[in-house]
Amino acid sequence: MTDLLPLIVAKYNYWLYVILMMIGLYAMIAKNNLIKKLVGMNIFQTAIILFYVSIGYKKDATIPIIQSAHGGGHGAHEAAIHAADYINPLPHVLMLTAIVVSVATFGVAMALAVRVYQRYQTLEEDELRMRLSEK
Amino acid sequence: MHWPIDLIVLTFVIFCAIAAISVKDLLGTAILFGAYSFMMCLLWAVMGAVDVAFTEASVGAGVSTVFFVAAVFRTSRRTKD
Amino acid sequence: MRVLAFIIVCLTGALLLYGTGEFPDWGDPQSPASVHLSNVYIEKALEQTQVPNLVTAVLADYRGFDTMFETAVVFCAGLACFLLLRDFREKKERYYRHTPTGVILHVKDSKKIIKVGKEFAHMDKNWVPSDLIIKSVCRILIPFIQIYALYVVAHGDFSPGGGFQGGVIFGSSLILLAISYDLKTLVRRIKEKVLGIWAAVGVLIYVGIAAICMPMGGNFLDYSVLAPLVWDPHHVRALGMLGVEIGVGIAVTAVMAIIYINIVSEGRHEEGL
Amino acid sequence: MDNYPALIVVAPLLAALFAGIAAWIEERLSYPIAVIGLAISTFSAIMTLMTVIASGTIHYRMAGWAPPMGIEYRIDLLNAMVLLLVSGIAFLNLIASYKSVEQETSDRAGSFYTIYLLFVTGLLGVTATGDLFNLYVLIEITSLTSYAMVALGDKDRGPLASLNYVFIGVIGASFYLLGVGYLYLITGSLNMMDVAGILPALKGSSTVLVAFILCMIGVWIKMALFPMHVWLPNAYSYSPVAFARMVAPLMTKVMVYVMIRLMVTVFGFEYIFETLNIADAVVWLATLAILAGGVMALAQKNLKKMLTYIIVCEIGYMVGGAWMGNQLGMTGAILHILNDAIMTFALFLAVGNMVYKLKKVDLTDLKGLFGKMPWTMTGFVLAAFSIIGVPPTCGFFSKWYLILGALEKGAYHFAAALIISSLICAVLFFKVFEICFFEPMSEGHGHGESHSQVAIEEAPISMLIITGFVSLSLIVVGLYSGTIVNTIILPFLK
Repeated sequence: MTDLLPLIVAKYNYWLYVILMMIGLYAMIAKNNLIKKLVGMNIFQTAIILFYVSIGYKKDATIPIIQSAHGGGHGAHEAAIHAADYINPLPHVLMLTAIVVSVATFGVAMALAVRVYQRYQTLEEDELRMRLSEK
Repeated sequence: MHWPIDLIVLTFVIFCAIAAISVKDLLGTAILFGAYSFMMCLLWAVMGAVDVAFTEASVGAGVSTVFFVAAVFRTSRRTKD
Repeated sequence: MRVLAFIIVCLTGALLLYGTGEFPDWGDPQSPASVHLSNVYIEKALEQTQVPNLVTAVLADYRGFDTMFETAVVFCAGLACFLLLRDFREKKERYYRHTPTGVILHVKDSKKIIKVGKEFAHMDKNWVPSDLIIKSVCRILIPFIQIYALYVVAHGDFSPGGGFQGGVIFGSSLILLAISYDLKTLVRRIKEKVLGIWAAVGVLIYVGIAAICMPMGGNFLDYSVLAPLVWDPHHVRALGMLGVEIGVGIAVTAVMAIIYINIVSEGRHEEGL
Repeated sequence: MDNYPALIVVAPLLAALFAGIAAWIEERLSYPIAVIGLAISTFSAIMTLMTVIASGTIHYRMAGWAPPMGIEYRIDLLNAMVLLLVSGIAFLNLIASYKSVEQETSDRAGSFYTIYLLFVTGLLGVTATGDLFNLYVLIEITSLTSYAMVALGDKDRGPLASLNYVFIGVIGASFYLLGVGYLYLITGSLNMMDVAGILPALKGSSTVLVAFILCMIGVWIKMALFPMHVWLPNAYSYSPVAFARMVAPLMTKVMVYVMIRLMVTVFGFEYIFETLNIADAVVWLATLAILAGGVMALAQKNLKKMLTYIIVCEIGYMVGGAWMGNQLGMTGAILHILNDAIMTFALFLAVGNMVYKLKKVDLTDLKGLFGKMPWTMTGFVLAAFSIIGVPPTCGFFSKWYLILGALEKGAYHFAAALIISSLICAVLFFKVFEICFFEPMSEGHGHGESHSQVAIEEAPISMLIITGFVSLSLIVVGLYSGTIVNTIILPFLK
């Protein structure tokens, strides 16, 4: 038990991100309803974001905002900044971009879903397939 | 010592994700999805990614859910799976 | 399909888990990701950019080029929603409400248009009496939400937040207006044309600030050459970032409103949630 | 002016924004703005290519930060060539498409040009960038624009095809992003050259292996390699003609470029072909793609759909060539990026002219087309010869290199597939020629006289000039392919 706990703590995030991704991917492939697929898509994307944020985490470090300079004086940053005190900001930046991209895709996909519904009056894939083969 | 919070919230996130894709009412899915996003946001705040958490709170739990509800309003609530 | 999906998912999961085997531990300060680049950012960013929020510094300066395209993605999404859904045809059926009596008129002929004024008012098909409490609470809340959004944009250099978050919050205040009153209130106050132009102008502010650097003698996005143009040359990079964030905020606000209005009204801009 | 590398990408972006504003104020202004933007971009691409040939790789630092910290444009010979290809084709297509945009999307022409320019910006950025994450953002721009366009073209079936495209596109992009995440985790860097410098020390790491597989799967989905190709035929045949003419030649080629860039610059040949043993499997996959693409093309009744399956087939050529693991195969693959882009463009230009006049291009609609549109059909025949691989046209030379590469490696199945697919293409195109040439419009009088009697109804002159220009360039590029190989491809591979 004493050996197991550190291992779980060390890798738990990475394992769970894999599980979340699997849930999202499964929903995207297997679900019948297009909106459900979109939910799956979003879960898939957030799982990736979770992965990146987990990379950035550092033990015993604080959020990446330099405290001594708060208020922005000219001489405020004379105090030395230790890299070990702050969490890695780069993955956060990347993920801000990824979140924006995912919401943009989500919006467009929703608009498409509305269009599909206008045309076929359904969002279930099997019913859509039936409508398509009717013609 | 953040890891206990991290573990608990992560487990909740998984529950929310599974619930969101298995509920048979799309409006319910919308709400569960919002809850999922909010849990994620909490998790990232715990991990120190404040900017990402802020964005997720406003985007994932906020605007995305609104788009979702709007789309459900214009399509249908019912679903077979 | 489900079996196939299950197999694909399991294969992907196995592949990803296999990859995690040699990961450094979670939160390990000595992992390559936390050592190679990030230390340079953490130690140098404040000195080089005068911005204490490292995320903003990296977002809008070191990797500002990414953020520019991220804004372009948002603009693109707004445009895509507009192109996909916007329907300029007038609706055939209309509903009017006679204000003094509360009688509802259903006009099926599109040519007969009743003048909307003191006597008659437009009405949605699935109309519900508006709730006084919700209306008044939202009316009080919306200005504060908007001020908060402006604060988030302006204070992005020092605290979490920035153009994108601020823009989303401002956009949601507009959406809240549409939800608590009705869509027509929003559309009447902010014309579609204004939203469309704002979305482009917001991105243009970003690209413009970045492009001005080229004739000034620097590389693209190199704010430091803008020093002669600003009042505080010492903080030129921080000011450049602020300008850029304002652009992002404007673009995002407009795009969020465009997407919402188009989805909820199926592109007719008449009635919706 | 050292800013040409940035201008290539920024000029279309700025033009897109101005066109977007103009769309609301004075819609007629959008088109000239778009033309100016792409003209600047093409000019900068030519200048960049000349500089690179004269003085070697250009490093352009965005925001002035040194590479691993900031984003860097690293333009070498391969980049510069593909950049010129992309901006040139986009520019020519824009000139050719004024009339067809007016016909198809007249009420939203301004927004159409905006989306068009954003798409070009995305492709150019993907090609120019030297940063792994920046690549992802730009891939997303190209994807979002093409989702919108696919839904816009065919009002009926477009939205559903586009939604399916969204799902597959997001999976592809996310796999790529995940691969970049694994790379970042193990190396701590995002710059391609920096990562390439760190990777050799981590040769046996399972994380690097997974990163490589994820990136490759992502890129393969985006380029529609055979089992992942399902989105492409619908997506391309439903989008508006003016857009399809650009997306069909460019999107997949740029993704092939990304694959080659990842293989050559980031992971390195040594890692891929010596540490990993998957090259044979990938060559087999490419062989399958070629055969499957050919067979599916044979089954199509619509000209546009048929051509999209030929694209699937061509992707097999390039992937196979790149994974051959020798210089000849790689040369063939890179040369084929150039050639295939030009010949697909020529084909789609001709098809665009037909659509402009005929509205539908099922094979049965093409009867007697030689008489009706002689110039368009001449261009079509030239392009078809090039796809089949008839000697003076450029298609022949890249196939030649690909077959030589396959023989050197001993991948006889790939060489056989190349030859079989050439035969299939020959059969396909001669079937089309037969319909166009020998079958008269209505009640004809045999083949000889019919085309002198049918009134000539050609597409507008602007479209014809571009068609003629591109078709002629097929032969010119073919004749100069030795020069291209010697000045661009071989120095790049060294």
